[in-house]
Amino acid sequence: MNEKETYRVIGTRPLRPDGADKVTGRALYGADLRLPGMLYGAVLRSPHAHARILSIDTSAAEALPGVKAVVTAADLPDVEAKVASLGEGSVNTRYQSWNILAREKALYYGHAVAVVAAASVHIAQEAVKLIRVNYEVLPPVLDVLQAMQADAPILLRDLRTDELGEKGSALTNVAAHHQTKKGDVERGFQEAAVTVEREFHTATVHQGYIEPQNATALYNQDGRITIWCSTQGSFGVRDQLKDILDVPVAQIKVVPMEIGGGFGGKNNVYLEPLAALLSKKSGHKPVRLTMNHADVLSATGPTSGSVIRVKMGARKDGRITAAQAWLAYEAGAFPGSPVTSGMGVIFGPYAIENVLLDGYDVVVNKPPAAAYRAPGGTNAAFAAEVVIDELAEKLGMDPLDLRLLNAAKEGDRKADGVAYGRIGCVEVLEAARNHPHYRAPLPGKFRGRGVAAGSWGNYGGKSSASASVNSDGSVNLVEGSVDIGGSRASISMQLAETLQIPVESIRPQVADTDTVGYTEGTYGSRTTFATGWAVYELGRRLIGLLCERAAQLWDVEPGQVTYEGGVFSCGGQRLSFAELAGKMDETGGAVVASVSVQPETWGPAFAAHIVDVEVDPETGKVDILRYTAVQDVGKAVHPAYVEGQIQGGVAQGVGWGLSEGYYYDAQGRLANASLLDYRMPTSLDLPAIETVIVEVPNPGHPYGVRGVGEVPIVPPPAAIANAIYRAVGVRLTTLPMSPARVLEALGKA
Amino acid sequence: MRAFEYLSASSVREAVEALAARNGRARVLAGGTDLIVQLREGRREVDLVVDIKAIPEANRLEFDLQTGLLVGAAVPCYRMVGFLNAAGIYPGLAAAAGLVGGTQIQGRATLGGNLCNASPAADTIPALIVHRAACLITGPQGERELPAEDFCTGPGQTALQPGEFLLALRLPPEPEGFGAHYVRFTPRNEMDIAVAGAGASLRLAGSPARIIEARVALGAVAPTPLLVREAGASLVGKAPTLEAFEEAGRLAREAARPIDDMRGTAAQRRHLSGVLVRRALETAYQRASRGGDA
Amino acid sequence: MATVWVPALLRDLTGGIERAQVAGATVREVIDSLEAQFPGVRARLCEGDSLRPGVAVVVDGAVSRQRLRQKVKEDSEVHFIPAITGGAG
Amino acid sequence: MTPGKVTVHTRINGEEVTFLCEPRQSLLEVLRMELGFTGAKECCNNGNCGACSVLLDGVLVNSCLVLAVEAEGKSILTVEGIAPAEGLHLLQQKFLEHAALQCGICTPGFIVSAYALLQRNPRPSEQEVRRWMAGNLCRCTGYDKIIAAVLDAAACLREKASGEVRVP
Repeated sequence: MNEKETYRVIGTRPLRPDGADKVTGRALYGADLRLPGMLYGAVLRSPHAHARILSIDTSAAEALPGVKAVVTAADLPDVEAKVASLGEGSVNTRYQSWNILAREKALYYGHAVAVVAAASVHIAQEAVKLIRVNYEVLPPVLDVLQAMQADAPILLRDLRTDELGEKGSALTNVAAHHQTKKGDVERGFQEAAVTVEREFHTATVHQGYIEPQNATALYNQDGRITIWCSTQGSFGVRDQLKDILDVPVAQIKVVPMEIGGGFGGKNNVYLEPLAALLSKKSGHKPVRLTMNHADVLSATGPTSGSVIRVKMGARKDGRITAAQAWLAYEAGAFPGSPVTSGMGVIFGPYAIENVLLDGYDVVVNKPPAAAYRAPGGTNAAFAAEVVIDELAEKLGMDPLDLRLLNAAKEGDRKADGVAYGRIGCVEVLEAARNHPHYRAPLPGKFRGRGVAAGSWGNYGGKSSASASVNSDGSVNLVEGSVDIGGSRASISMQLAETLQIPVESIRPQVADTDTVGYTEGTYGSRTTFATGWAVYELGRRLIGLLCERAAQLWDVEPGQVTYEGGVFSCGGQRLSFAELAGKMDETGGAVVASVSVQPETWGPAFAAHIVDVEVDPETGKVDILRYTAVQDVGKAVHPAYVEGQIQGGVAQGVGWGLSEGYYYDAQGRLANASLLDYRMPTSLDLPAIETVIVEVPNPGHPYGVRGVGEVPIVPPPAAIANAIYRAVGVRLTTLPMSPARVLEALGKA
Repeated sequence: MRAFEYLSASSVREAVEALAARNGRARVLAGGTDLIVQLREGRREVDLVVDIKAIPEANRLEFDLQTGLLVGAAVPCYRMVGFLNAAGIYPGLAAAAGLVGGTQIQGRATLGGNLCNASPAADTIPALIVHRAACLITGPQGERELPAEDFCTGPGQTALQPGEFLLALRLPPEPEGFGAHYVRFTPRNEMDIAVAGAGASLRLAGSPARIIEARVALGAVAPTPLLVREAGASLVGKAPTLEAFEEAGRLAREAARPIDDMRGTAAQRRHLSGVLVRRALETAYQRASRGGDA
Repeated sequence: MATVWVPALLRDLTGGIERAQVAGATVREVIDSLEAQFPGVRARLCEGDSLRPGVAVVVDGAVSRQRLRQKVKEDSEVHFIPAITGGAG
Repeated sequence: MTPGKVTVHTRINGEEVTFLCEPRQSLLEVLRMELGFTGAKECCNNGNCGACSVLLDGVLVNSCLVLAVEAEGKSILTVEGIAPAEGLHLLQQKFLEHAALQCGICTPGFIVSAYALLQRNPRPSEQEVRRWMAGNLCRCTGYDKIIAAVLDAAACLREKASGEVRVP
């Protein structure tokens, strides 16, 4: 489709339309909202990782002056009955309901048990302390390998292993076994001159958005529910509420406030149903619930810790003959880890004839895994890319040359057999190999350079948008995609490009669920791709309508009017976009359009990262000296925000690689549930992050867009591990590669 | 947060009386960077918070060549660090105090608060110990002084008696040939709590130089900051060599009683104790051989 | 006839066959044809009258949102792969 | 026992403001919930993220770690007070030009923090900016563009102040 080679707006760097509000503090995030008569809530959370709830006594809390309502699982609709009538497809709703408030069992430290609404947040917090819960404490299961053992304590009373529709007979913590098989790995390994086999462990990590979850609800007397919240997808919130509260969709309106980061962690609801129930129970008062970071870390997110075994073999010439992986991912308390995504990523950048992947989705006593930027991909790439580095070493090959030799190209088949379309894997690896960073000398002791590649499939999904033309030629755009990282800009730019008008003429607005058509959340690197596509269609429709208006004015057929360079013309008649907009009154009134799209032709993204590290062999500390991230983005709509996405992904990947990780004590209590001890990188922990944008347009998008946000988090831990090896000669196979682990690997402690 | 009363005391007497009257249910507020968090998280419950920032004696920040340094308990870190750096004095203490939190925390946190919070990992306490700092305590029975190494009695526990509070810290002048330093290890470069920390001071005399006095203190490897007397003693009489520093480090490693927790492992902390003591001594030695910290 | 790539976990039903040529103008018809050749396949891929929630169908490289109603051409390639997930819920 | 509310007199962004609060209320809570200054963000609420940064008598602090009663007689500058009467402050402008924000929740804290830095040190090095800002967490940007925006703003402010010519 990419008939346009040069763009007027796409590829430029305009100021974001919501910028002034955000730098002056005026932008309204969920916790900034104040409604008349608003009550404040507090949540009682389980101090135990695994415990049966024998009784809950809320009477003392209810008696505290200022307390307006107390809600427990008994106030949630009985989804059990619904599940029975609908079959297994609704199983997620049941688990989600159980996650909102613990019902029979508390399944992780921090699992919500009861919630209070009161006149002030301080009273609500005092009331929570007055709730008496009688627990029967059970042994926790915190380790994925332990959870898989036959004699492990069982978390869920009905879980049997699913193997593509076939259910196991025994109760288990292994929710599912997935398998992908291509060719014959045994034969492949026989052909190999060199094989490498290693086991990797990765910690549970959190998305780490700075704004905690918050939700305000008004359950009106007429049964209408309005929710103001911090979410990546307002329609997703509506869908979840409909199921959990068992109310009709038409009764729910979700207003997405500005969102202070999500990274996948703000798709699932946690507080929204509680705020709604409290509002109903407190006499239809608006109720606000907010988390602090202890709650965020112990009861939202995280993404799966994992154990991954990888074996790869290659011929002397570097051709990889076989690759095998065994992946076990923690799902948290309920099934649903991103293990299948990990299986998609693990050998994604390579064309390999013989592949065997086994993936296991395993429940443990931790919060249920939520999506996190390329979910499951970082774990998988850490394992595979370290093994490839070792293969390169054993073969005596440059690690990027080895990757290039095996790089996937259009037509190559992934492990699941599906063939790649036009992809930029080779272009990315070549750009990395040719980058000055890769060639630069790295003098000094205990320093090393590592590289790693990564892939991510991206996504499309449903997007809607509507627009109305103003008489001055500006255009009001209403979209349903929550703006987390500047998507108002990238969406407006695509509409401006299509309409051939300045981007400043577009007035974007993110609308609530009553105002715009169904739009999936801002996740999966889909927004610039799919909502961008929606506004491309929207722009074409507006142009069509305006051609009709011009035809009216000029008394010609609409088909005779052309639109070029921002000017409508026919014969000698010419009107600019703004001029024609000024004549709407005489030609039939307002010009408005709405579209909805559901594109399926998203394009995968590839990245290659180069990192220089210095290791202090006495303390085990790893410092990042220089970082370069190369990535195919299809087409960079707003290059500054593309760079920002890449830099942000790298920063999270560095944290995952070096310092982040859940630390549970033996009883299963999360000991580092604060931003002090859950160590995300500060400005002093990161160097400048150089980005190299490669543009291999996605033929499946009108402007060649792929998706940017996810793949940059995939390579960093592997690249750092490979750099550490070059620096001090030890292979780190456990994340995070904390100073203690580096010291241990060096035999120092 | 549970409700409490607030008093901004304007005199030592007013503070002492208010604290004594609440019989252990009152707590001093200086910078608040620990206390407010503890109150909010319900880890500490009080009926009264006594703010000492308006007490003139708690705000003193004075240096005298004869009597040394006096730092009021309410002096925020940024102010003290700026004062020390501008005057070029007590660089070892400045190094430690400058590590307490990021810029925002530096604007509020105090030396006195760091001491009274009695965290085993507090950065300033090992530095105070190796500087032979004295804690000036005031209370219903009047004033008393206590060596910094005796102030903390357990995690969050101090030698303060009911009604008493820490008014100021006094550091003796840095004698000729004296140098001190504090180093810590944290995985992040800022905004982190010491996995292990080490303070060291030594005094050189003679030619060729010999160590005539030395102190070594550890943080985050025991229930309280630890003065490792044997490590200091091992240095006295020796030439300031790497071997001597490493031997002191080895003794410190043996004295450490670390645990595994979310911030680090026991093995790592034990190992770091030795490394950090050596590093602290190396810098202390450089300072000493330049003719003292001043 | 469309080419179906048999998922690894269903190859016990196909006697190890990895690819099957089957007739059908939609994914639903393709599954019917597969069922005729390899009884038991439908019960593994479908739940009631729809594809299992955890299964994605890829036709000619694109993950289909029409699922069972997706049109299939004579020379189409059909894959049943695990649905990509980000996390629970 | 519920202690009564206390009257507190302050100057906020140059205006005299008197408010009533409970001793247990933080300055952040009062600014946001009682006085409508929601530019200071409540995120970690225990001093570890910097999103609630304000200047208290010119000193950069986390307002979540200040009791509102402590503000008696003090002057407070919040992000709402940074911009001049017309237009944006150069720091704010540079944050936009450099795309130094994504979700924007940490941005007010960073702007206040950077403002305090440039008042003290108009010519900070990259490392000095990184160190000063280490108490402000950002999860979106990797800090790269934030640091660039602050350095650029510093250079422009110097240029404006002295007619100094920028050396690239």
